[in-house]
Amino acid sequence: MSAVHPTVGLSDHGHGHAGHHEIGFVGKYIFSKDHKVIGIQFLITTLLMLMVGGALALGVRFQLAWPWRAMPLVSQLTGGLFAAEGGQISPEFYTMLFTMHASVMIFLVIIPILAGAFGNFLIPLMIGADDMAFPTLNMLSYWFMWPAIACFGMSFTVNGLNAAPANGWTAYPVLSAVVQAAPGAGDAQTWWLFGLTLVGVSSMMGSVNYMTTIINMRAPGMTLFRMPLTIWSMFITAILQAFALPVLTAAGFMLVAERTLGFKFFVPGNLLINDAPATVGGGQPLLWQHLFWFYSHPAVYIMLLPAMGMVSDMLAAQVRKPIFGYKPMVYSMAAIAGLGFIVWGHHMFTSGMNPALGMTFMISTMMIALPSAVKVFNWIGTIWGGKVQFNTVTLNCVAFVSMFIVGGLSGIFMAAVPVDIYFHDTYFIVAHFHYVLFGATLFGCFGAIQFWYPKMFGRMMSERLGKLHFLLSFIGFNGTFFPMHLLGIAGFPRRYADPYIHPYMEHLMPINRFITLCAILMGIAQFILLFNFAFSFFAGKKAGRNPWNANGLEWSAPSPPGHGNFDVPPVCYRGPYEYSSPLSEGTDFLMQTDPLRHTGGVGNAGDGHH
Amino acid sequence: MNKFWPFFFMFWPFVAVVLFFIAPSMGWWFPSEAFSPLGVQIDNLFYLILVIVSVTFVGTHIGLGYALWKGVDNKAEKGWFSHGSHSLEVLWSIAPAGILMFISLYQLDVWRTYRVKSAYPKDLYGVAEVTARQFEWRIRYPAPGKKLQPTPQPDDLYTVNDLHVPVNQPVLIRLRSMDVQHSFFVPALRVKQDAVPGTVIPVWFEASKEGGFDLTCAELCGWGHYKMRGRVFAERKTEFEKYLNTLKAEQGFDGVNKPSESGAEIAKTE
Amino acid sequence: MSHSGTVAAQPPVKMGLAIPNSKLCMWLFLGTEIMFFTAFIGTYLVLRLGSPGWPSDVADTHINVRAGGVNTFVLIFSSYLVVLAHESMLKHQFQKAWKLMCAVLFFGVVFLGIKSMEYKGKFDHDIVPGHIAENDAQALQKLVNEFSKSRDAMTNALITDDPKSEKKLSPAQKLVGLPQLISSESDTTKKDALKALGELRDATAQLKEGVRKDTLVLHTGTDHEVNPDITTKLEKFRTNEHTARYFTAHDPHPMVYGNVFASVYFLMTGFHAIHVIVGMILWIFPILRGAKLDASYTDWVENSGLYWHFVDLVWIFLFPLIYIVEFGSHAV
Amino acid sequence: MSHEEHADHGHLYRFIFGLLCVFTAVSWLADECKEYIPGVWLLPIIVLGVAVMKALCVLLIFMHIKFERAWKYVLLAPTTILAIGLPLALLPDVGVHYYHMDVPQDPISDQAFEDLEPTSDAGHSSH
Repeated sequence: MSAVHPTVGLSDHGHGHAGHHEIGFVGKYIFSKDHKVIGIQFLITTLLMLMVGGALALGVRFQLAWPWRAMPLVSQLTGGLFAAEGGQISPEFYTMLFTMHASVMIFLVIIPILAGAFGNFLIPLMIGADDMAFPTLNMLSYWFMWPAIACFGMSFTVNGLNAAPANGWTAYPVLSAVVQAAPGAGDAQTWWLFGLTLVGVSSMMGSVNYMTTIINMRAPGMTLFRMPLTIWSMFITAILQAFALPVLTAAGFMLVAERTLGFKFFVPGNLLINDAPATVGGGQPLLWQHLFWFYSHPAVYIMLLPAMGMVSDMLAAQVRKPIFGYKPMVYSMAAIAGLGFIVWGHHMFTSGMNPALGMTFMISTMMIALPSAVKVFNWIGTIWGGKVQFNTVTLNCVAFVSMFIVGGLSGIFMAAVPVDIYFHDTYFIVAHFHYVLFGATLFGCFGAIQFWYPKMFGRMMSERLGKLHFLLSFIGFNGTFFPMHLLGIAGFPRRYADPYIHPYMEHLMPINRFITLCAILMGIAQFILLFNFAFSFFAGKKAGRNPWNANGLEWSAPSPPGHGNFDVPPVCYRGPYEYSSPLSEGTDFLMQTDPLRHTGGVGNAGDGHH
Repeated sequence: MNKFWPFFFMFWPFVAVVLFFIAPSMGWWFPSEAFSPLGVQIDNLFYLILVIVSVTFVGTHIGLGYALWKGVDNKAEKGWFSHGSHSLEVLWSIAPAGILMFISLYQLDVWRTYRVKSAYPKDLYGVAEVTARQFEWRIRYPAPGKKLQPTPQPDDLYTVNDLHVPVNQPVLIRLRSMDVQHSFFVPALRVKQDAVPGTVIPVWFEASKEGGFDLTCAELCGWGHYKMRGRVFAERKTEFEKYLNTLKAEQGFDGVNKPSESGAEIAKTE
Repeated sequence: MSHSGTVAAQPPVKMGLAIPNSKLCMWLFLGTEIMFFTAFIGTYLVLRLGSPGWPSDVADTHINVRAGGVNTFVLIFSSYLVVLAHESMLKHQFQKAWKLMCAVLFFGVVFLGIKSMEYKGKFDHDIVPGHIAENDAQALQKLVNEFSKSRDAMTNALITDDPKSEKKLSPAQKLVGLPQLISSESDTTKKDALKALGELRDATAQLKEGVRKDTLVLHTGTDHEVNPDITTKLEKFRTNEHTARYFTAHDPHPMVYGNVFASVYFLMTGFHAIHVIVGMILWIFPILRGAKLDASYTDWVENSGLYWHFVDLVWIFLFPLIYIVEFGSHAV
Repeated sequence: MSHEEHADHGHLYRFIFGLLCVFTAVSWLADECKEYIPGVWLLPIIVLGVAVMKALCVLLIFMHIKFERAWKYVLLAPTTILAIGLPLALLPDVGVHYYHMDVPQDPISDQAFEDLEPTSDAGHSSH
């Protein structure tokens, strides 16, 4: 064992690199405590959930394109199980569809794929640790996902198959607090809240673990400013999660107590809702909105920052250049996180909030566009003058940047409060956040799957299939979501089962049909990804340790890394982005573990070698 | 073939811009021009931001596309070894900050007029109380010649989904909700305000054109959210008063006695 | 790994902080816990400030400041013991530490005991979220409901269904035959009980009628005391040996914003109590080691101690906020 | 993991424990004579001030924050800011009301509730 063993005396668990004790199949692949296996478990689970969420979205899209028409195929297959008589989507079911689409996508796909899958897989490998600080906690954080999934599943079935939470993923009281307000949502809404809590517990265990690992388990030489941006982003995400999530959990408990035990927090007195007795109590609906968005706005950055970090890493490797402005990138992520805590009110500009509060939130919201802009310019700066290799990874990364620009810029309309008065809760918002969450985050994830797949399984994914998947997804995606901006400008509100009963929206039917067709194309394209994922596992080209000639510590480990990750305990000598360095001869990269040419490490903005 | 992908990434922003240019003529634009002075200001602000955003969008994409275009072609042995530039970072921090600050300050006034009670127009006319419920708008007018009172009066007039207001007159509605949250949205007037249970929110607007405008709900309020369809009619004062009198004649009619013209007498007979 | 001489400086062996992972993790976890309780306490503060009325009279709320004060002392003392226990662990006086931890566990139980006595007081007065009448009309309606419920319970207990008959009779149907039953009953105790039931039925009917016709008032006189008609009825059925067992009506006691008050009270103290229980579970592990307690548990004791102090910390804020603070009567 | 720097604080701990008891007694006393405390805000300020002092004692000494290194600031500063900031941000919407609350519990405030009455009948001339 080397004198510079990275975790001597630090890791709470005892196993060293020598003498792997035998672990059975269940311990190795099911209830595994190995961060890599847990990461891959997360990845596969979230990809499956992605398909579920996508199917729910297609249900929504079908109704908007062909309202009250029986769904072809689906209605026959399920025997009208999930819909009203005659196989068409009932308005109740429509509300449930979009509620569950959002819930699944946010809580079971985006958040776990970033933090759970890539966070788990990459953090120890990239900082040179042999595992997470608390492997058992890590395993639990994965296995708490399943009760959450079960709760979400329960919410779909507990009141019969045609019932589910129908209050939107934001679950605004009074609608969500009084059982009679949303028929069919009865117990389903309560189960949904339990699911939310469990996802929260899972994320919380993950985030505390990530923070501890990143702070305390770095390899020798891995100073804070030598950490890859992925690690920075995961770290900042974990902070966001740790401090914002408990508030939502608390609010969730309050809503559950209100629904089931007669507590009063959000429902004011004397409301007459359907057949319910008049409400008593003096709760306030705005309280939930504040508590909810206190988490859910930072959550937007939880759903974005890790992708930003991963794209930075992939982009630098693919254009063979150091990242442009490493420290500004770190600081802007920190700024996004910091500002992210004080902008939640922009979801509530029309909610009847205090106008002075609205002004405050508007200014902070405008200001959060600034670090985002800095990041975009830095990515373009990174590409500038590089040697660009157009493989699937690059394509997805460039798509990330491009889509993020659109999502970020359309956000400015909503940040301007007067304009938001008109755009609030229209399809403009829908377009905006899909550009950020799908356009940016998911394309980033697609790239990351392609990029780190060889490290996960020791084989490359198919380039041909990857490019095809990218092309179809990209076209389908833009065809789906770009026209939604126009719908929003036309005043097309969200969450309408049949907008066309309003005369001013009648003429928007064709545009909706086009959107739905594009969405179907996008949905089909995802099967290519799944196929590629599975197919390459068996038939992909064997990958060596460092197929991308990248610098990070993870590429010095075997592919796939064994238990304990590194066969040679890594020592970090420089920053992760020393591509095309004049110091490297014969190659255009300098791995962080390469001791022979000891350089200063990551440069600051301004001290670059021009 | 190498140039395909840079071209691809430059092509779609071009499509996007073209789409935005042709959209108004295709009808994929605002449902109508804004028929309210404040709405016009909102639209102007929208167009201002649209211009700023479009320039940024096109500019960044040209930059991105150009960098890719050159990057594919890069014949150099190695990429440009640069860790960044301090002056560039400062430049592209300050420039957007200035633009964003400008937008934020520029719009404050509209927001203030729209929502800050002390900045409301002085000659507001309290036209009606609008109470949202699943899934309709209940409207309570004061009797002709009377002022709108916070609590229901015996001679109040009621309609559903049908709000009449005088044109060219800033009017105020008292917005409330009987059950869950709703949102009062009149696209043509660019008015949107949530109806929060337990709160009475005064909303003012001014219609600058006669006619009927769609009133929709913009906050999820249950399964029938989509069908909360109402109409706002802006009409000349005389017609508006005629409308109120008609309502009074209908609703004051007890089957035997037609109500007299003065609202005070109704109160007496009851 | 080859470390050639050209490498100028060997990187430091230990990156990160000079504290164990477990302690770091505990502190980070406590950070999340702070936010968790912030949400609750913040909710309480703003709901209270934002409500035009708030029950703060002890006669209404049955808040017992003595119990709260004693509990504060109990937690502070247990916190002190925790500190001593950790100190003993560091000094390798494991048996002393063991005893101290047992004492901590004991004080945890004491805390929960006092807490549950307070809860019982709340339940006895029906200060339970969702049960509290907020104005006179609701209070009277609640009174009628409780009278009816007691009457039905007593009816079902005294008049059993005919075992031969298939059909189940409702309490109202059973009461129809009450006069015959009284006259035919030979057992005097049973007879008295049935008579008492009849009185209860009549009282319930009277109250119901009063509420329906809006003639029953909750408060009478200039000093605003509860209608003597109601208090005598309550007193009568509570003291009557036959009805007392079934009679569950509470003194009518409208409390403006009482439901929100009870909600935040149970929410905050309830989640605090759950944390106390979790803390006690943490202490059980080293205690179970008994004589075998050794230095390997030092970190455990320190981390559990941090958690315990945090629980104490929360209570330090809950005590004045719940038991003492009054923001004055800003009702009108 | 050196515990030397806080090797023996038995004396200090005893002192802090005594201090905490005294503080508890002060808040209890404040409650006992709350009739004599003038103003609406003085009592909350006293008891919450005492609570903050007690919390500081526990945090600094019992939880060893006083003896920890600089990481304590990194951890506690943002937490404290958020913990204070959240209720403050809730205050303008939930703690005070910019618009009028409909208060069925309290008929008196219900009557006094509209300060934004339509100010004039301008433009409405049916007389």
